[in-house]
Amino acid sequence: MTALLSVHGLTASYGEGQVLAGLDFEVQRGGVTVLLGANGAGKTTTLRAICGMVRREGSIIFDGKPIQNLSTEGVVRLGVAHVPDGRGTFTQLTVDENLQLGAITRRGRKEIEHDIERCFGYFPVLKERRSQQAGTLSGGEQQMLAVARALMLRPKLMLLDEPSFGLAPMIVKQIFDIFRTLNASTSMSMLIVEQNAALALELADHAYLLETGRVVFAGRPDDIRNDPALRRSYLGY
Amino acid sequence: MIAALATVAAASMAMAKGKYDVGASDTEIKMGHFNPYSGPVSAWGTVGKLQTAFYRMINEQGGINGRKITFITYDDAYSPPKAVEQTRRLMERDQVLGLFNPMGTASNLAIQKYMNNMKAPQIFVSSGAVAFGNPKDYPWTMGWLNYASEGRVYARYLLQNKPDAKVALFFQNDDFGKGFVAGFREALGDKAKTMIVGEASYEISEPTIDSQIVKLKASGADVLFNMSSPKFAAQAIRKLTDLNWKPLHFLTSSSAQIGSTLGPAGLENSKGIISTNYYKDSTDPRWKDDPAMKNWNAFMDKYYPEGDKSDTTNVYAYLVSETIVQVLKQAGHDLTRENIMKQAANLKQFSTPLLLPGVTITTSETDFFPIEQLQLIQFNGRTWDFIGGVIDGSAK
Amino acid sequence: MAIERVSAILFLLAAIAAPMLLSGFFIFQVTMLLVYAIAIMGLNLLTGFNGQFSLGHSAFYAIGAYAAAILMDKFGIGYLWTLPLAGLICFAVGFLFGFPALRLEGTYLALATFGLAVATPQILKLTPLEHWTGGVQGVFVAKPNAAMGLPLTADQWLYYLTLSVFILLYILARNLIGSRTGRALLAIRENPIAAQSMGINVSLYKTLTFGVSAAYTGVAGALGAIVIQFVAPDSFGFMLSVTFLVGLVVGGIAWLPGALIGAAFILFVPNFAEEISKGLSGAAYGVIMILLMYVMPSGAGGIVQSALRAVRAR
Amino acid sequence: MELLLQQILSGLATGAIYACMALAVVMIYQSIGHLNFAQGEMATFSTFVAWQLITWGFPYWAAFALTVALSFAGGVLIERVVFRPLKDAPALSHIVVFIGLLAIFNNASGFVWDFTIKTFPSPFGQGPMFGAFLNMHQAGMIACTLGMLVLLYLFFSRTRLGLSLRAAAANPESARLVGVRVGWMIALGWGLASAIGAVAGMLIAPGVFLEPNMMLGVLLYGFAGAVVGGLTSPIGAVAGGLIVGVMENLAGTYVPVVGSELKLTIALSLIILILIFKPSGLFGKTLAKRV
Repeated sequence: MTALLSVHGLTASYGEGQVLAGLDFEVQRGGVTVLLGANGAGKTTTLRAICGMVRREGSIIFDGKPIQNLSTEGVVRLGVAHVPDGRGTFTQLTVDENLQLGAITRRGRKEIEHDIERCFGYFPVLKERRSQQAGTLSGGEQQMLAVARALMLRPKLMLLDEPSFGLAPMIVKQIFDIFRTLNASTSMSMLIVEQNAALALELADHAYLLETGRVVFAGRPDDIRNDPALRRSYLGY
Repeated sequence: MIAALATVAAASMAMAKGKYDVGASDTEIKMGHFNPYSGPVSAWGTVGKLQTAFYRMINEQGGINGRKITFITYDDAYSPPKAVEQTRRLMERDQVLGLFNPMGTASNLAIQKYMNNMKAPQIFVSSGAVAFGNPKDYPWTMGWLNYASEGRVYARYLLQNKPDAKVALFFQNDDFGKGFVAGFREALGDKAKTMIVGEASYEISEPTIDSQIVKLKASGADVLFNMSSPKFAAQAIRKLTDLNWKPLHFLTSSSAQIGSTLGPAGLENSKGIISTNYYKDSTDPRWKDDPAMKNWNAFMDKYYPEGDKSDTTNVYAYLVSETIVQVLKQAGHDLTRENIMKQAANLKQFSTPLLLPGVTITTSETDFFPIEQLQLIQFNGRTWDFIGGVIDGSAK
Repeated sequence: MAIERVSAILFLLAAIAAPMLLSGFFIFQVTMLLVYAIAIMGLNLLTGFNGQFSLGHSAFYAIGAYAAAILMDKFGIGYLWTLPLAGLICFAVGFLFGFPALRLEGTYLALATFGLAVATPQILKLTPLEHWTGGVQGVFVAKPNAAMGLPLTADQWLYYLTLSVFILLYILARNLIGSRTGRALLAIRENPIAAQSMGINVSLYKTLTFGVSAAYTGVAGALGAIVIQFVAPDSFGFMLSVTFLVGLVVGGIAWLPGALIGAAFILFVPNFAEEISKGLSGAAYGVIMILLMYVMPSGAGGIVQSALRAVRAR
Repeated sequence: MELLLQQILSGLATGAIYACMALAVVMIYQSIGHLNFAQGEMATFSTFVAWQLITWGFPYWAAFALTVALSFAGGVLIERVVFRPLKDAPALSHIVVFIGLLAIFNNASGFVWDFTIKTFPSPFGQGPMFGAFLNMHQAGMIACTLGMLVLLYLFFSRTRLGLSLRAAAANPESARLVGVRVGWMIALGWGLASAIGAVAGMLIAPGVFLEPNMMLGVLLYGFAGAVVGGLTSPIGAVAGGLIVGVMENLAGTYVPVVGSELKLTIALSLIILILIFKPSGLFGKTLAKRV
């Protein structure tokens, strides 16, 4: 396996305060990488830095191309879909329009229609609500919509920021099942930031632990499960 | 070179017997002026620009009694506080002799006390408010014309020719409109109550005045007295046509121009409109071959080519400048502020070819409105016809 | 801190000495500058510190000016007394206007205040009120001479009077902002919901700010009427509000001394633009405004504050 | 009764003028979240351009199309050149720039084309119709406004570009995350607003005559109309414009004593009253937000 995304010496800052202090990590082609860490460790900022949503420095190579100087739109157009925290739903637009927007950079009306149907296959509830304003959906439905919208890009890499946040366990399970299906059935890679480490590690093939903007541990999920100290602090048993 | 200097020195020595106040000398007369060059009524800025050109011409022709005119004009943006500032700048920093033809009712009201305290002329104020013709309280302020006089002319015409008229008043809601209304009512006297059946005003910020005309038509009037600026006058004329309402239509002189009002409104629609005037309408074909008009056109081409010849404001401004020059000529070598005022109040049937035949300019110690003679005119679809002779609009 | 104190003292010395060195015309100009500065300071309290947008301050300025003129003209009240009275009247009007304003935000508030600005000259012209307002002709105001036999010209006296009022109002504003109330105002600007949850009575503070802001601008209007000696409805159109807003932004949002810089801008730059070209003075003024925003997008206040920060950081 | 009908119809005609401008206001508000004070002067300038083209001998519709195209390009250019460098400046600074633009365009129109009023041709003719209630131009203008509304509706609801514009307006950050070039969408919004403004100007001018301050008043009413309608909805803008036009006429005709002098004031008070009860306008989207 080769790296789809490799990041070296990534720094990022908001205003005066530096949040990332030189990160190195990779996401393999077809792989699932998870970033773990406490609140404020810089996980969300890492995702935002990849997408050019914060001022960043360092090297970010995606699919063989350096993207550290691209605008957000430019990064997205290369095939990076980002499901941000807060889901980024266009609340005033309908579910259907949200999905259409997901494919706004693509051509081919037929294929897009086909992909929308495919998303409805994953999330049947969205089909029922397709002409409803997205702001009227429940939290879980909005998360499904956010994932579906990201899929509409047919991304090579999906960035997922806390996909389980604030959702009922049933729905979390449903969404993670779909991630697993997607990962297995397509070659799409994922970079997941997740509080629910146990859940994320079940899906991941690589894990990184962040502390105050640095990588403090890198390895396979089993390495964490087998390290008693790490297990206690991140998995809670 | 030295010889030339000597000649100049000799010339100025010869004139050294002159009497002067601040702003005048053997070689120069400094005149102050303001009008809006910026802001929503910057259309009036052409007055200052034309006058600047006019005095350049006078200076090229040798000045007045051997003295060059320095004409300093500022922008007051039609705002009284700015007018006060500019007036003080002119009086205290530029040290002008006085203010000549400063523009705007409110702006001039704001400086009236100051100018009278300074005992400096504020003459031929570009406004029609009655406040500027009050020599008893404000001997240093002189108006130009009086909206009320014109209002009186129409009222007297009605009393004579259509005493049972039902009149609708349409006016701009400011000193301009209300000045006409006041004169009109005053001349109608007791009959005002019964004759005036409808009133509607507008603000200059309104885009259209259709609603007002509709309302006035519903009042059942058979006479419309239209006291609006050219744009709204043109709108009103057109709305009358749309509504098929054909009252006897009086239109104030300030809007009664073929080029800037009647043309845009439609010459056919404007047929029958009665107005007054005192100077020649540069857009009236009647004056196409008139020597005074040709002269004015030549001036515009040579000295003010960027000016708009279809804007009769430029005729007005020329006329006022001519009158100012007459005052300065009359003052001779006594260029004190007092004498300027005295001469301004001593115009005896002064006439220039741009005035309508028979109209003259007269002032006296008690009459501070130079323009009070008006000619009633009626539009025939192509040009203005005179109705009767020149009449006097002053209060009786 | 030291820099601020030194500049305040220097300003005071210069301000006190100014009339001795300057001609009457220039004193008049500086007096008008202080008048506009007070008005801008009022707008700053509302817009800069409390985040409520207003296009209606020409109305409060007008009400203050007319209050002073009518009180002097019809009631024979001394001009000094008209200042606090004008302030009180405007406070009441502003406070009352603040209630409906509470329900509106951003652009909607702008429209409501804008309506106030457009309506005020029309109401002042209203025929039934002509006895008081003088209708379209306006009201004259007598120019006061120096009080207590001070050896000052009328211009100098008005200047010192305006300067004193400015300093007094400046100190009041400064203390207000430094107090708990001031912190509450800022908290409301930043996040009204959070402020509410911190126990701040948002409605009360917002309406009070509206009142205080209107009072400042009203006092400026009254002083303006006394200095100009004349009030007329069309002096107080919507464009005056826009002018204050330009002054506020140029001076710097939420920075009190900026009011002086903003006032200087709206007073002097149009004259400067006129000297560039009579025919294109409006365009020249517009270009200067835009260029200034490139150079200092947060106004003079932004530059001074970052300079101060840089000095302190050393 | 006839007076009432007349005033309502004439209010609708005037309201159509406001509605045209309100549409342009909504366009720009959608893309930048501000009211553009210079909008009216830009529209006036565009209309002068059209007038100039017609005077040079262009056929009406050619001048019309060329003006719309030029205005669109001009709007995009203003965004790219004037506002792009200021994109991080505080909102109030933008307002100063709007005011600067207002002064520049107003002055430029007067400087180039003078102040005397000019007639602007109407493609619909000037004669009266429906008895004397409306003239042909007014009827045509109302029809055109509604037509423009339909076109805008179709553009926003049926095209991908329209969808991108709405997305960029509603949530710029998320729009970037789906690959919408938000910066260009803003420029496009400026272009559209200025093109609609140009159409509005060319529709308005035949009725009110063309002069540099033609839009000064119209823009104020356009703002009012747009705000009544809710600022985000084109349908609201048109409805708002018509409501303001009719309300103002009725106030001027039927409110005793002060009605005629205060018709705008009364109309504005009613608007503020509406806003107090419906703070986001009549057609503004009020959304039940769920977290």
